[in-house]
Amino acid sequence: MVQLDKLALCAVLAVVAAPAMAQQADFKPETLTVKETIDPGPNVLVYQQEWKGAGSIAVFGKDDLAFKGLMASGSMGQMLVSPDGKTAYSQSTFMKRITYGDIEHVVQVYDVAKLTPVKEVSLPAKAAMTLGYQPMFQASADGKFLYVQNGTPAASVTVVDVAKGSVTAEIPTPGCWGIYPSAAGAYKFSTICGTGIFQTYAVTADGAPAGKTDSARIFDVNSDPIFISGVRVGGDLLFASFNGTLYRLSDAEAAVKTVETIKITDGVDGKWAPGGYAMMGYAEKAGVLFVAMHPDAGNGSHKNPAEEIWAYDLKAKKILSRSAVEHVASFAISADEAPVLFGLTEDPKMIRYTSDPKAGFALTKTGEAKVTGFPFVAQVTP
Amino acid sequence: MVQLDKLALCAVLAVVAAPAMAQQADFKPETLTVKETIDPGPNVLVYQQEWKGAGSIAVFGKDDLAFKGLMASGSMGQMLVSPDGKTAYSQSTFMKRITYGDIEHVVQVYDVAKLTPVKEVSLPAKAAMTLGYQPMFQASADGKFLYVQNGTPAASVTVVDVAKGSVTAEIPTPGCWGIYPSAAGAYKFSTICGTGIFQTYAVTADGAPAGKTDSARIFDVNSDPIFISGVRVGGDLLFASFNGTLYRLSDAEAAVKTVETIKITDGVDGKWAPGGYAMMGYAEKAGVLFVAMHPDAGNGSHKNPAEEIWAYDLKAKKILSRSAVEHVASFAISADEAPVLFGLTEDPKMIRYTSDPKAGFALTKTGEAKVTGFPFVAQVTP
Amino acid sequence: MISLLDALMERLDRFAERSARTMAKTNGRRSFLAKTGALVVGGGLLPLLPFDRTFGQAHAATPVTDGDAVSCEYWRYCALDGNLCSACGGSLTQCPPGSEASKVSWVGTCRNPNDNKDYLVSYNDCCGKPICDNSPFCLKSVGERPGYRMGLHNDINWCMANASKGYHCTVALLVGLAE
Amino acid sequence: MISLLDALMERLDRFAERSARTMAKTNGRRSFLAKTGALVVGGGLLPLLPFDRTFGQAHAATPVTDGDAVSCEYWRYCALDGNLCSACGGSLTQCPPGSEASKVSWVGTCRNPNDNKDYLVSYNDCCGKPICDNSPFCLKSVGERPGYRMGLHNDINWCMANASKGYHCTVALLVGLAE
Repeated sequence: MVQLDKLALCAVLAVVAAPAMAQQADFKPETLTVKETIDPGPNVLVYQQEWKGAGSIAVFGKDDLAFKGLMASGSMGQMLVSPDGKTAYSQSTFMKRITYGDIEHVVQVYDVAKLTPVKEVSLPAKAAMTLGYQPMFQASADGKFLYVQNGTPAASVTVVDVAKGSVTAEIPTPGCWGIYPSAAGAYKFSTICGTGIFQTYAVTADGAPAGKTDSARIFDVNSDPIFISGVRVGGDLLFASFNGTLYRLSDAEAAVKTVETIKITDGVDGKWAPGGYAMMGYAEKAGVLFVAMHPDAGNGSHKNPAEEIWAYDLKAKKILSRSAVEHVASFAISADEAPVLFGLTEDPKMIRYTSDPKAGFALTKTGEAKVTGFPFVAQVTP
Repeated sequence: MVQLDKLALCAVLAVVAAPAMAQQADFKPETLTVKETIDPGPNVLVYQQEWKGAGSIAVFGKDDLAFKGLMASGSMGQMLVSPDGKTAYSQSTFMKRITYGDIEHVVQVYDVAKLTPVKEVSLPAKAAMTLGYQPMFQASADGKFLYVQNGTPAASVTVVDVAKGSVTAEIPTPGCWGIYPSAAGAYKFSTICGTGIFQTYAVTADGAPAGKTDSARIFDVNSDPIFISGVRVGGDLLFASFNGTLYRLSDAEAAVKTVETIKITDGVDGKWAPGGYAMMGYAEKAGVLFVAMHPDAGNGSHKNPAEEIWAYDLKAKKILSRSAVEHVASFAISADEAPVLFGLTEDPKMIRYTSDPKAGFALTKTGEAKVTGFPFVAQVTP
Repeated sequence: MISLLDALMERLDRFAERSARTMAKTNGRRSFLAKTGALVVGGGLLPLLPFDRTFGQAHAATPVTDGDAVSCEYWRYCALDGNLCSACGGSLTQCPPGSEASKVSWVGTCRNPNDNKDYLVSYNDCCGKPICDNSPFCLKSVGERPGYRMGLHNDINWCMANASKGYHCTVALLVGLAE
Repeated sequence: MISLLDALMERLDRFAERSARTMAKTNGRRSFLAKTGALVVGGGLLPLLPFDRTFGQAHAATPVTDGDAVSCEYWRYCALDGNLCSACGGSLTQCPPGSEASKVSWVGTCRNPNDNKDYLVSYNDCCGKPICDNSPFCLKSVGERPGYRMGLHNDINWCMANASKGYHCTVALLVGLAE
């Protein structure tokens, strides 16, 4: 044991010791390296939110849930991923003493392949410190601007020019919440207001505010409140209400307009309703909407995790399938013709479900991975 | 519902709204305050270590484990509590981006009654970032100086003058580990060295280094390594070895000397040995040593949590009782004639055990509380 | 009540709009931040919102006789999303020692099963310490609404308007009868 | 070997003692800190200790054929206290992308059940990211010793000598045969 321990200490102190050891026998010491990039292939990124320390973006292989590593973020953060999956962003909070003292709100920009932060942008320390919700942190369709939801509690939106690494504007959006950037055309974003209207804020090419336009009343905030987690359906925006009404809206013009409303629970027994955080996903190729549903809905049940996920045909306006799931609170779906769905539970864990187009897109569990913190936002990348 | 929601919003916006509400009915709105001090009485303080965020010192009532609140600390920290229980200290790490970036090692001084930090001292950023061990962070007997174990990995000790809030010295202690301040007399501390000796470092009244004295060889580092978690027995220091040998040492003179060695497992079947982190506690009034023991000991078992805690009579040199416990990895005991023992498990939770002097100080579980993080250090206060 | 609310909201709006105009006139981002930061903390918004300054001085914690204040099922917690201060060294109406009471809050409407009346409950966060995960984490959302109705929203850190923004735990004060 | 070790330890000691004397001569704590900080990082200790710089360039991860590298029971992990890099985007010998390899490490002696030989295993930490609690946390302590034998100690953050000191996960490299 004496000899072993001496050897061990030598190994620790390295340089000269290593060749000496190699001489001992027909043995080649292994070399320590840092893996340069993650294995290629499509991924699922999950924001693992923490409230007293460093949150992170976890990267899993889409096909096998192989854990590829994580990117460091701060407290009470949000995540955004570029459409090509190559760049990720977090917006989070850093305090001098972690939970008190001087505060910084920071956007971090990451090279996903290298799992490395490549840029930081300091923000006005007003960012909304909420549970993970995609509408809290968005980008313009071309990725030029990032939009950060502020809440002090007065609502406003900070506009960040990513290339310049600087803030171009703080746009007051009093009484409104959530950021829904235009999918095409000029820079603008819409937001949901407490009066039941949407407001649309134009942004110049320099990132300056350029006026706002009110919509007509879109929904009744008292009788049919909507969730802020909307999805894109074609060029339109789609929201669900606590009661299961879908609001399909167009933001193509200056003001948001209602395209149609659909009640997905009509004719279904058991008081089912949508619930959770990111509770909808739209599979564009299939034309199918997935919605996280819970039974016996009532006042206060709107955050109940799903007991079923429904596949809903938006054209035919009918339920294609209802799949029992493990208490999914948020989910993300892939863009495949047979979409793959990644559900986040409050345990917390991530569950992978494949869908079968021939069986009304019914879901089958095909994997499970451990996640940490409060994971409410996920995104699938190509 | 409309009316209710309006009311609610008013309440949030306060000032003018509050009196208006009070007029509504025979109802007195409650007032929000901050409790000024914790409820009086003896406590148990637990350091809840975190490795990616804010650790904390949790305060529980000694008698009922009532949770009295916590004090904020940083990452990878240590705790120290003054003998009167009125002042607590933590030494921990803060980084600009929590897990990377500019680093600060900081001592925080807390008013326990107010659960509030009252002072900070910046340290050389060399402090040992270890699991919780009391010998990593100690104070002189009179509380004037704090001693912080450094490891870069070179070992040294930072001396802090608490009243001045400043560092007075960094004393190199190459090859040695753990800080054992003198219990009385001049300022000095001893430390355990990898050669099996102890070194004793004198410190001037100004906190400057004043020379060191080597002991003779105290233990064989290869055949009978000792744990660093020692306890005071009378004026002496007592350590246990991985094999169950007790080393009673005197640090009264310039150099540490062996007083006696005792093998507590002689004549006991089952290969029992001490194990864990803070695995000993000495009840001065009773003259009884409590030791966390696990069976089937062997190479690598020395951190196994306890399956039994033995009460050992140091004078009579015999086992008074063996109590089965729930996997206790560290514990602290009270100074009572019938000591109360607080065990920390790796679940993690804290378990309260009372001892019965009439039954050889056998332990009975009398409570349980949730703790968080990595809790390896606890202290009972008057 | 409605006119009061409108007046407050209008003042809030005007404040936010004025900030935006101020920004347009400044040269650099930093000077803008410094200026509006000072406005918000010093002169603009906060004097409208401080619960803790409104109701006055300290008093003993409300004794709880109508349920179990350290259980998520306690009636006052019908819209509480967070850790219970009542099990974290505070009480239903007291932040734990060493923490800061939030200056703003969300409000729930909960039915007291003992008198079958609906009460307005202000859920203030206590701030400036690590999240108190020694105490139970509760999630109830009766009457809760998304952030477009901020005063009814419980997914946000209500320490947002305090100097120290770390979320510690949540209290539940009765502030009105919902008749 | 012993004389090598002695020489290295002596140099370590001399370095530490010189630092202490330097300190005694400076006026303020800050100037002392700045000076010795620079010494440690720039010129004194680290060039002795860098595993990652010693052994050269990157290569593919060691394929694992002798056990399950993502299980705590894998033979190489006999003295590993931490989260497995092999289940965190790295491998047995690679830190995950975006992390830093620790410049110093502790060493265990583990028996390979396939050839019944004892190997020296260097447990390097990977640094600068949050602890990887997506991967298994393992605690084995064969041959582990307290910090008075630092090179055999596994209760300490071995990112201690790196610029970024956040502990992320641990690798297990074979660095010698223990004959």
